[in-house]
Amino acid sequence: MSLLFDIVLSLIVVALAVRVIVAEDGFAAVVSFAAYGLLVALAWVRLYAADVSLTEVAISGGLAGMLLIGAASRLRAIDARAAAQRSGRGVRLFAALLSCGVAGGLGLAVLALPDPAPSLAEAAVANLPPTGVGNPVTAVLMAFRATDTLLETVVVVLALVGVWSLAPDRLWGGRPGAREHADPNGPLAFLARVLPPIGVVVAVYLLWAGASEPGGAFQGGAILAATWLLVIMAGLSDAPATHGHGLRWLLVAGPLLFLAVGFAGIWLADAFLAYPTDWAKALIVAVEVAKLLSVAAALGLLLLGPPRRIDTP
Amino acid sequence: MTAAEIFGLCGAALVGVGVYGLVIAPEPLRKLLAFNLLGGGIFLLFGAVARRGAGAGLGGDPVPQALVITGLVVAVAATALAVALLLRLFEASGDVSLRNDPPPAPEPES
Amino acid sequence: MSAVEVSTAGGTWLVLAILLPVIAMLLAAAAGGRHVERIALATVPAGLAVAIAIASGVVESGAPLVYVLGGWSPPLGVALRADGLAAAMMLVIAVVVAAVALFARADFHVAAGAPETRAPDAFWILLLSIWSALNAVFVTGDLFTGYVALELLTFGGVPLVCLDGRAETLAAALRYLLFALVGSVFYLVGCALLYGAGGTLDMALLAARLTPSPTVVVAASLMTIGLLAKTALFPLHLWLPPAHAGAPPAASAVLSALVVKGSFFLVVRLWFAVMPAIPGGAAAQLLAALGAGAIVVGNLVALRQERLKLLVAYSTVAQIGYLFLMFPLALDASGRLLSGGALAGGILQAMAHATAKAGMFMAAGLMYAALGHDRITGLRGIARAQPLSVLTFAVGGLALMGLPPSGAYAAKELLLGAASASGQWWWGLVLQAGGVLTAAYLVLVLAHATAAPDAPLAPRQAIARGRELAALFLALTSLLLGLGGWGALLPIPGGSVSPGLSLDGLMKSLWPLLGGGVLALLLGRWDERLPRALAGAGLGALRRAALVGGGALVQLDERLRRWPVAGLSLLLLTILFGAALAAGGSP
Amino acid sequence: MSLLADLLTIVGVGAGAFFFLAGTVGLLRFPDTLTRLHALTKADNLGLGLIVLGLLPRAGLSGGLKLIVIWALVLLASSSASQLIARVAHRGERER
Repeated sequence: MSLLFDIVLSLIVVALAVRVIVAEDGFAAVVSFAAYGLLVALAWVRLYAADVSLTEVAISGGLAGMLLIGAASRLRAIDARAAAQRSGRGVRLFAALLSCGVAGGLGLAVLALPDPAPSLAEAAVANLPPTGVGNPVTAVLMAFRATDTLLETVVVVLALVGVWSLAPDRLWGGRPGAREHADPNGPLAFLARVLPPIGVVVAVYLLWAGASEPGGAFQGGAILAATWLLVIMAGLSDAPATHGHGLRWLLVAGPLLFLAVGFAGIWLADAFLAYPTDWAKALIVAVEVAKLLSVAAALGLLLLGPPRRIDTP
Repeated sequence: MTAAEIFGLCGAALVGVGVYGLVIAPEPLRKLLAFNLLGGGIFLLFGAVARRGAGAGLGGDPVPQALVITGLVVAVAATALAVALLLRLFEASGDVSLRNDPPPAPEPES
Repeated sequence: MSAVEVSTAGGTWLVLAILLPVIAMLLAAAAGGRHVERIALATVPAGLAVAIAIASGVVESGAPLVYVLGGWSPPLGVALRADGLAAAMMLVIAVVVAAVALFARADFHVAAGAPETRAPDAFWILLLSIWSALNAVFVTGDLFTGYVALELLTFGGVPLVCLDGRAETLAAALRYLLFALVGSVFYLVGCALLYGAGGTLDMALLAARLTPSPTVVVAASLMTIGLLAKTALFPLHLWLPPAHAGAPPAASAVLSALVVKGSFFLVVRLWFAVMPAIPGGAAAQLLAALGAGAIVVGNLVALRQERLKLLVAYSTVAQIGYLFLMFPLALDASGRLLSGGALAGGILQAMAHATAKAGMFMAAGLMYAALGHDRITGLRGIARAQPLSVLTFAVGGLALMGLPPSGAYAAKELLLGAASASGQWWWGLVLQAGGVLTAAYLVLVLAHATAAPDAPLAPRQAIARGRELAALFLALTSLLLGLGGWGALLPIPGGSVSPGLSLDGLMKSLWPLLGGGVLALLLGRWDERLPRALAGAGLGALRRAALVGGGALVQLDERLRRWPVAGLSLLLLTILFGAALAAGGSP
Repeated sequence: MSLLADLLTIVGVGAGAFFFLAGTVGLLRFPDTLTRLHALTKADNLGLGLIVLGLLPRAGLSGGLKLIVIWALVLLASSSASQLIARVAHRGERER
């Protein structure tokens, strides 16, 4: 019964993916993509990966979906012109054949995976106590493979530098996005007044729960970013100017604190990014809090895009 | 057939759909969507690998699951950078086609 | 389960090699304004010192430096390992970064009291991130950390392409980003499969655990092709020429000399460190065949370019091909890759190219700055106005051509030795032909640059001497690289390479210049005088025939660089590689 | 007691699923944006409410509270979103 559910879910996911590619209208493609993201999150639950499911919903379905819908609506004008450059039938057929070949090879590789499967689940659980956290995924992200996570927060900051560097010279340091003028009494403004306290509570809860249950700084950060964007979209608050020092230090605070804790580990626990046993949970939560704020700011600003206007006094 | 195999095959199919879209779709935004489908398929493969490694009271191996979380964040950062580039290119040139740069003007050569 | 790995003495340097530029980058991003340049310039000597410390540590201990991050040893944790290859690459990269930083000060300087501006802010931050990403690629012992480092490298490289904000460069950056992202996810899918097969992503543990199976074959072919796409190996080079030719000169130098080396190095790691147990004879031949294609097409199309920077970019396409000739030459009799002379030759070639090409891009940029254009037929008189820039170009070209004692000469000797030892004479032939082809564009550019100008040349702007010297320093480094011996770091049979400094050796390596000169005459772009002279000598027909051939190659290149064609090549190559790996085979 | 709880779950979830189905049919079959919205929001909110109600006996105290909060949030989001969609549709109608 549950296998049937998995099969149907998989088929719908693949069908939606095909629709993303073949839909005539670019906007329809993006909407199909958002629906696809939600269903993939369901697949993650079926794979016993609640942490991933939360991330998928918040980051891929939510933030990336929003980003792509915004881009699609702005590019609508030239959609038809681009679509006119469609490749010939022969090329498409050949591409389909090769894509099937690659997918078939991958399918073969999946079916040929060794049995019993090698796994680090036992090693991860056995090494949980010294990290002080109860969620093995958080332990992997913040202790066993903390370097990847550290570099990843740097990747996010760097992506933001890259996005900002696309601004024309004269707008450098200005505010991203257009000034929003939504109806102050409209439903969006209403939502933007009611939701932020709830969003903050949910983000903090996700972070705190992440130590022992599914959740963590990335999921919480995505929700905080979404809340912030809602307030900006409703016109209740303006996007910040990108030259602000407070903003910039906020963006790097997460990775910098992570680095500081990492280097302190060399003296306190004999290795970079090792935590002294008694302090492990406190340090991990502290780093997660800073990361939550930095990730939220960075994700929000990534969605707002490069600076587009400069304040005229 | 297990859930891991089903979603693993689903991931493989998504990779196929994604690469087809990347090669064929003429609009860059569609290519970006295809890239995200491709990425989603790959993450599902990680998920299938994780599910196969269930043990020690866990429903899945936490290491590949954590890798997916890292990968998802990197993928959204990449998408944001690409969207920003795309919109900036649209602003600067009014077109976002990725056709080849026009071949250099033929020079009279005697 | 294997024994727990522990950090070696001096392992902390590896952490610093990755994180020093990261810290600098974060501080620079936060501080902004004038501080950005200061922080970057202060990091350069520190990073150089770290690279030297690591190299001397490896030489002293005679074994790789290891650092177990967080004290969590693999398979659960991540270990950093610096062997001789990594140490040598880090050293060269640090030298190139230092020279680029000195060169870039003029372009990306923020004066006292001036407001913060976009391009300098971005450039220094991106340079630091690229340095950190490369060091991470070199020392990581973990495939997934390699993925994160690759993405860091891509996100650092893409904005460099369009730093000047023109529409053409934005389009080039977008093509680069999309293609590089495809490459990354192909690599990532391989990581998933290898974890499924081996239960770890640690390179050393995987090497011990992997056995030939369909899963490993599919993973290896996807990862290899993904990395090739990011390295821009022919025919997956669609993004490289416009991206490298359109960027500001300091950025071009970084992109061409440094960024492509990251994914190349991961190919080396994958084949030599992760899968030495997987017979890859047929696949290695295929890799080298693509390399040979790159050498021929890249060099000949370079000859047909109108602009100097595009010519240099196409020569990068060709040089990338060189890097892949080592794979079949490193095979042993049973079709397994051995780390020996061929590997040492490949790495030396990468080092030689990094230094020489950075210098050549910088020199081309200076000529552009002086002339206001970089049309090759309009270079007359530049040698008199800017002798140092032209000298840099000449030295860099000679170094790449393999003039002793250059790094490329040492590399060529090692590769030729491996070719004759394994009886693969055809790759030796390609190596020799490559020298002639490299000489061709060198002769073409120098002939134009040293010709007497029709009117005295008035440079549009004065070029600071320091910038010319930074470029010349890099070109000379490449030319003298072979003197280093390198036996302490690279697996060189017999201990060290001979610098080849005999009259006989010099004469032998000048022969390619002659062949190159003929090719340049036949295929290069000249003003009207030359074709008339050739016609007078009765060679007009030959030149016309050569031009038809050249035109066909340019057409072929233009087709291969169209998006759908490049995409189809990517998929086709993936399947071919899978088939070749499944077939196994020995040389 | 548990029989009663099971019965509540079956009836609640079943009725909820029926409303979802009805809403979806409405979305597909109704002629214009406003009527589609009408079908969707009414049916979905009620459908989700019934499903939450059906699941309450199985969720314990804190889980039950979370379920109710989720339902309330979905109500808030979907009503605001449909307001926004309706405004856009209305404006489009007038401009035509």
